[in-house]
Amino acid sequence: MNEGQTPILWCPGCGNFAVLNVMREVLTELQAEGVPLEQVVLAAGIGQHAKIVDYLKVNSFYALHGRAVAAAEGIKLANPRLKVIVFVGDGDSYGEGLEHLIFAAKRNIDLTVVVHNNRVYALTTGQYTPTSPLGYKGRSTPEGTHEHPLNPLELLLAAGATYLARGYNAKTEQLKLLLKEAILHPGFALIDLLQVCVTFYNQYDHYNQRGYELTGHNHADYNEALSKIKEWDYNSDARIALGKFYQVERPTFDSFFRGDNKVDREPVIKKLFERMV
Amino acid sequence: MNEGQTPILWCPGCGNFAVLNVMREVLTELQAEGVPLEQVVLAAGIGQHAKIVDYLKVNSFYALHGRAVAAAEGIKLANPRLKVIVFVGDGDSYGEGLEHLIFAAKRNIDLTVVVHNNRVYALTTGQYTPTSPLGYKGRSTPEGTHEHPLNPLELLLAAGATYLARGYNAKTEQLKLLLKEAILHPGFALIDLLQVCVTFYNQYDHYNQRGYELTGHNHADYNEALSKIKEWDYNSDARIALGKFYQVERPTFDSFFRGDNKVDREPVIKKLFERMV
Amino acid sequence: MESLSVFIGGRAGDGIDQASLLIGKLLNQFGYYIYIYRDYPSLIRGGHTFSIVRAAQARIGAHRQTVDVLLALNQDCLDKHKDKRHSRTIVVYDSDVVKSDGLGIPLTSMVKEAGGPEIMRNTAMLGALAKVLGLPWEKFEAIARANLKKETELNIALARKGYSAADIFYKIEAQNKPPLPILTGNEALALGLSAAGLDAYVAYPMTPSSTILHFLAEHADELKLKVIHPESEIAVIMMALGFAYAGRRAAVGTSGGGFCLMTEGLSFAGMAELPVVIVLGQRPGPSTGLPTYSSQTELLFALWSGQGEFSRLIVAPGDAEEAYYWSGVALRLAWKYQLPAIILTDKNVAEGTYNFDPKEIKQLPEESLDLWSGSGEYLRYQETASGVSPLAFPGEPGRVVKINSYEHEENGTTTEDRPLTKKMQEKRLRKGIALIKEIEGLEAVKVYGRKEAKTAVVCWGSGKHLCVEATEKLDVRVVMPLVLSPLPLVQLRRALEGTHQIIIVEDNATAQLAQLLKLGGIKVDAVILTYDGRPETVEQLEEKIARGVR
Amino acid sequence: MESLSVFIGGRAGDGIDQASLLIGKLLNQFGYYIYIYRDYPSLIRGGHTFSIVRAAQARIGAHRQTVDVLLALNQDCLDKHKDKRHSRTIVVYDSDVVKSDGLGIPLTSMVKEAGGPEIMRNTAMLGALAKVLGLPWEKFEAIARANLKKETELNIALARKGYSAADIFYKIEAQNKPPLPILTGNEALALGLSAAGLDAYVAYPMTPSSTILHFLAEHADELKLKVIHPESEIAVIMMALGFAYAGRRAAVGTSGGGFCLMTEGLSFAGMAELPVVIVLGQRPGPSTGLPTYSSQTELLFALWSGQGEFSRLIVAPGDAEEAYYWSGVALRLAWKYQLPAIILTDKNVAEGTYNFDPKEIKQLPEESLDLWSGSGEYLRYQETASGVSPLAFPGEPGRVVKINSYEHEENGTTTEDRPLTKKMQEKRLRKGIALIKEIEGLEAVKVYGRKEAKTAVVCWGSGKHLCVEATEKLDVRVVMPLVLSPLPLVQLRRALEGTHQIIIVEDNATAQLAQLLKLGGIKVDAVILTYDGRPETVEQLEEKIARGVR
Ligand SMILES: Cc1ncc(C[n+]2csc(CCOP(=O)(O)OP(=O)(O)O)c2C)c(N)n1
Ligand SMILES: Cc1ncc(C[n+]2csc(CCOP(=O)(O)OP(=O)(O)O)c2C)c(N)n1
Ligand code: SF4
Ligand code: SF4
Ligand SMILES: [Mg+2]
Ligand SMILES: [Mg+2]
Repeated sequence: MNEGQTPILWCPGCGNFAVLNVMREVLTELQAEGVPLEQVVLAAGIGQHAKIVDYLKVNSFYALHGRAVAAAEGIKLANPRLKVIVFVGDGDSYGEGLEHLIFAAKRNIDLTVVVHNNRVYALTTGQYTPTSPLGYKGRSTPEGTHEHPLNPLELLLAAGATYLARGYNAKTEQLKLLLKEAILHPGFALIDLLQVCVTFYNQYDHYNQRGYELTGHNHADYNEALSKIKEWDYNSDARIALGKFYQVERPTFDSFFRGDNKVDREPVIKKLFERMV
Repeated sequence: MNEGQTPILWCPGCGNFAVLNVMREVLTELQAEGVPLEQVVLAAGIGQHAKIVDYLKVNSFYALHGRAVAAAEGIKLANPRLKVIVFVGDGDSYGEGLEHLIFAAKRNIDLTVVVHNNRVYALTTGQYTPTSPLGYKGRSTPEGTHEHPLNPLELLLAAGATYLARGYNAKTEQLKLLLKEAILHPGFALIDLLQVCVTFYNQYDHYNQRGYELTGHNHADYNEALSKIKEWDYNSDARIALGKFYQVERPTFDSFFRGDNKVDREPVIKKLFERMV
Repeated sequence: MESLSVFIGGRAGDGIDQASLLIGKLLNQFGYYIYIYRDYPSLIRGGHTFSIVRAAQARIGAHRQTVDVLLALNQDCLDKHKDKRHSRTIVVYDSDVVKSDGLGIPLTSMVKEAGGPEIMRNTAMLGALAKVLGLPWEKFEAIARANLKKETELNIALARKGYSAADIFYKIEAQNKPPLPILTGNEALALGLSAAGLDAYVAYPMTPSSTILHFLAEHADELKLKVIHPESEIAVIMMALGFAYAGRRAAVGTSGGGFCLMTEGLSFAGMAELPVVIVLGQRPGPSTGLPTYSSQTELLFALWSGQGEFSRLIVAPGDAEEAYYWSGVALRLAWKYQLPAIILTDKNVAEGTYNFDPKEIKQLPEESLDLWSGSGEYLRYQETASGVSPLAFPGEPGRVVKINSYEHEENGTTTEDRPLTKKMQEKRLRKGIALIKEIEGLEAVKVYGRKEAKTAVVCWGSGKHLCVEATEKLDVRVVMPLVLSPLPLVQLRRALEGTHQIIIVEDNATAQLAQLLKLGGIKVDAVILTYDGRPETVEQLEEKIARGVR
Repeated sequence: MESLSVFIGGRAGDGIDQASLLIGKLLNQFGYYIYIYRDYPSLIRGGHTFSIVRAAQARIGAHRQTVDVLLALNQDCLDKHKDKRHSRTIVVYDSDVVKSDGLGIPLTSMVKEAGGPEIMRNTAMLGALAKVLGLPWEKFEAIARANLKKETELNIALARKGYSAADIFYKIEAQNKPPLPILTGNEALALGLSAAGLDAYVAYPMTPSSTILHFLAEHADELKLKVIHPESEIAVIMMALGFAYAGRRAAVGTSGGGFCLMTEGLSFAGMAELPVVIVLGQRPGPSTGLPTYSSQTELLFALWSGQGEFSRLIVAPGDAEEAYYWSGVALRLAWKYQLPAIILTDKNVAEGTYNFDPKEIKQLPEESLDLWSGSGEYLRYQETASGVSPLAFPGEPGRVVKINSYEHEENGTTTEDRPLTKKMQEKRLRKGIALIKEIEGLEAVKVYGRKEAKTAVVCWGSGKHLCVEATEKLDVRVVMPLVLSPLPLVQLRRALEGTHQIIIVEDNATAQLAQLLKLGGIKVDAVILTYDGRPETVEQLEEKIARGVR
């Protein structure tokens, strides 16, 4: 699935490499399990995260900063047989394009959104994002921010997402399972992926210390999901749960738009004209 | 405070009349209590709700559809002494401009946002909005929507709002109290105001039957607030709590930007130039 | 009768809109061409609103200074429209609430007696109109029944009362022409897109384009269309581009403010070569402006919006018939050349109501997508002589379809290479050259009036009918470009051949079409501009043009 | 030496940027004018990046075909830049990783031995350069110490090693001029805004304007500025307009994609008459395009963006000095005329580094707000002869300040009235007329080269220095408009008086300035266009112009 020729342009040590590798495996496995690769479409925002689509020889839609989710919705509605996986950044989709994310969750449209949450605008050299901690010093906030981070999972739970998980690029086995599960989930699935940016916000030590695998958790229970999601608010020094927080099934928005437009329009339009006389 | 000359252009029976009247009283009382009227700024989106600023002879910023909150933030940051009250619509600010609302809440900037939630795009003739119930038949969804409504209060609680309440235009005494409280709250305050649109979505009977006043509620408790907020999801036939759900204090964003820019720039710039040699 | 104008006015919420359509349908039965102008404020109830329904033997799309019948549901109709009366104008009014000369009928009491809602005043008024126009009751009743689907009996009874209370003033004679479908510019546009193969319509409501959304949503099932109303115009354009990528034809519709929000997506469409049709309905700005009135202020904005340089198609129909045909052309060519197409309407065309004969509509250009052959590696941005790369869509084996908002290689992966950047930029612009040729092969410029006249009046959009009628008595030809980008200069020059004077007429303050012609090397001698949101009357414009002609 | 060019290249992350600035500062000490061009890809580490530092006795802002010293931290510097070497170019390279002729120094091992991080290779390289240029060690050390604030001793030690390992090839002589501040176009722009009275800078990062945000955030405290980075460009422009309403001067900065999202706010500013300064940094598009390269593709977009018609000021500086002055002018005039001003930069100006003498900067136009007198009812949109209404801000007693995106009465309340619509539209456009007069009173068009020549090369933005230098040997004058809207036609015509030929040079594919001149009635004879993101060299352009001159 690798283009081969395309040089990979991430910093050495960047968490995105792991994401790319895991994604390759996931696609290979899905293919083996009967998801034809040609029915997979990768969409991406703009940022370091987005480069992943250049490195995978799979259908792709390299969109705009913040707008990949809306485009992905169009793709899915156009052809509901496609599996649409969206790689976005935290600046990209928790910031610039947050609204699209919330509405995609509200609609429960069948998409998989993978947020490379490195908690910085990496490609534009390390400014704070909606998930940077209070006081984060980036180039637009050299004295530290005055804003608490958002908890994106809490927000998306409130918005109506039907699958929510948190992954970590250093836990590749778990990440693989989560990705597969999210892709196969019929509805809006989002993985908040702690993807470490070694250059601007190296949190490896912190995540390694605080991260723990979520076990024995009833992910069908809204309240339990919420309480686990709220355990860490992207600011405090709390434990960081990794795994699936929530999964339920609800009718998907795209399921109401199945079926392709195969009607001879001419007689229909003729009839409409007649009614207008 | 009324322009007098300006004819009021709402339908007879519209809930907005009550909002206008209550707002007049609130401003009069606030003035009596020492909030100088000239330090009040009203901002508004575009929609039926927004016309209120034409009918009040108070400083006003009649903005764009969906964008009043962001403008209001600018006004507040520019001059933190101003009391900025923002009148927005549900299409306007839970739809087009939802992102600004969430970020304003995240920042806990000291604004009062009054959402005239009539659950339709009234000015553009009654299409569904983010809070219209599932199956709502408007002119863009004649067969009924396929989307669950958002619960805006749940979303804003997750986003970090420090004051959240629900009002109803038919309960004017309560509304007055809530408005005053919200305006005096130091931080981001939002009132989801059930404002009935008699023309496109007349819910008077429903709200009169289901609405009840929130009493004995611990509004400082996040979980209690959440559970009351979730009681009605803008879709089900549940009881509809009216009153204050949540109020806490946190540092406001604008408090970090107090003080006006009174420095002689010339010597500073000269020094900077020298450092650049 | 040669032609007839009926004015009906009241407050918003009085049902003026429906009533005027019914009047149109009535006159339509007699084989006239119909044009209805609607004037309404940006509110739901109250204020003052009116329509002028005109019937004529020739195609029309403008209104004249005076009307023959003035139906007044409130006093404003008389106070604000004194200048619309000629010496024989019949005023029919609700004598319960209006003071006037003419034919007073106590509509309010009639309706109250019958136990109907106030809005039914207009049915009673229509009954009166039928009598005024000398229609036999049976004829009127048939049409009214076909169109008043709710509370039909009560409505008919009230119309009958109105009919009985009125007198005959005119005598309508049937023309030798069957009745035609009667529809707004927006409805025609929606049908034209549908006929050309639209798969999806995505929009956020905004006057004057909302009724496309309403109309297509209403008929989505019959037409097998996907109609989607998302959270914002940004989502709208991005969804539409997602549709295009997946091989499904999408259109979107908005007005200036929403279009602003789409410009980033528009530029993306240019780079990614994703076809999309954008209906841009013009209304007076800047900003929110006058939402329910008309302007022609977005021509240059439409032309240069979006960062970077890329080709686009801009068409501007002048009535419903042209809206039908040219929206089809826009969709077809957007796909053929894989670029964005903008249908520039103005409120007068978008919400004006016209009738036309569907059989007379020109054939659309052939559906002629350059589809990928299926052999070799698929290159979404393959270099070709025309700049158009063979199309393929994701979902089928044997191809990987990659589109990209960054500069890219032929296969769609990102590049920053210097020569490739140049090559790709030239590839994209080359499509514009091919598009010009295509456009010059269509009837992209129309000429009306005295084709040999030395003075040409050049106009666009809703200006067409107004100019054609205003120059009927003048030694003037009217030239109307239907395509504004790429500008069909060959046809324009041909249309202007032999003129000594060019006068531009448009609804804006900066003479945008004049500027465009100047860029095309066409010298403009004078401009006649209006920018108050309302169309001029035929007579007003006639006078201005007559004064200007050398 | 007349002039000297030093190339330094490596991978992104090798610190090329910092190193080249230090080279610039070094040469600056000798009284040269400095220009640094930075070429880097859109990534953080890896890829290939380089800078060219040029020192000359005249003002410069372009680079020539060849360099005198080529500092190679990786092999690409040699493989990709063969054409940058002349017969006496000294190549200094890290002999541990690069194969070349010239002066090889084992930088990697040096750094490893000293226990420094790899990025310190460039300090050692700088030491070597100092020797190559014949600088006394002490002189170099002083400057290095002043600029290398972290790990100074280790850095100095490594530089010393590099110094010792190299030989003297050139001899820099001090010019008779003090060293000048050295800064990027963006930094100069930021200071110019600050000097003119900026209160707030609001921005969302986007190349090539992000460094304005970074610079002003860094100095917010000293300058007493409010610097805010909100959730999106839409929020950015709306916040800035909120600031303006409250009487505080705000500017925003972005590039094409972000500007698209601001166009709705721009149009709002036009309607509401709220002043705002928008820095629009150009880079190749369409869409995401080539984020870190340069273009001049947004001129016509900037000119017509936003629905409706309203006046705007557009200035386009050609180097840091002009960025400083004209951004100040933009802010002052935006406020004086209560309209949006756009500072159109291109990546080459925005991120190019220059030195200039602050004392030589022209005086800004006087601060001359037309403030409300305080008597009577305050009318935010009062009719006046110039179109400019007296300003007042909310917060003080005795006034009610209402602004509105709808068409409005003088007091700011909504109207849909027909004559008022016309009147207000004319009022707003009248400000544009007053603005033209103001602009014609400034030096809005510059002329360089042989002022009597029959051929004029007309350029804008970063084209200025390139054209001036490329035409040094030609019988050509260079004309550069600094204001692009309203176009200073009087000055332009004067500047072009007596020419027989006009050649336009710009960084785009559709000759946008040429189109603008055409609209102004100025006939363009030829265009020289580049659109691959990189600036041409002086020699390349010289050849093209020479070929074109008649
Ligand atoms: C509308 C718009 N605004 C700004 C930018 C500039 N931009 C490109 S990438 C980026 C930040 C990316 O941050 P994030 O989404 O977190 O991705 P990361 O690089 O961290 O993976 C920005 C601001 C843009 N391309 N488009
Ligand atoms: C960018 C933009 N899109 C669309 C519109 C058209 N528009 C005006 S008001 C409105 C709906 C208003 O609905 P809501 O905010 O709920 O206000 P209400 O009229 O119900 O009070 C819309 C879509 C606009 N003015 N601007
Ligand atoms: S800057 Fe950060 S996110 Fe980007 S490639 Fe480097 S480590 Fe990864
Ligand atoms: S349409 Fe609805 S919201 Fe608007 S004025 Fe009428 S009742 Fe009120
Ligand atoms: Mg990030
Ligand atoms: Mg509403």
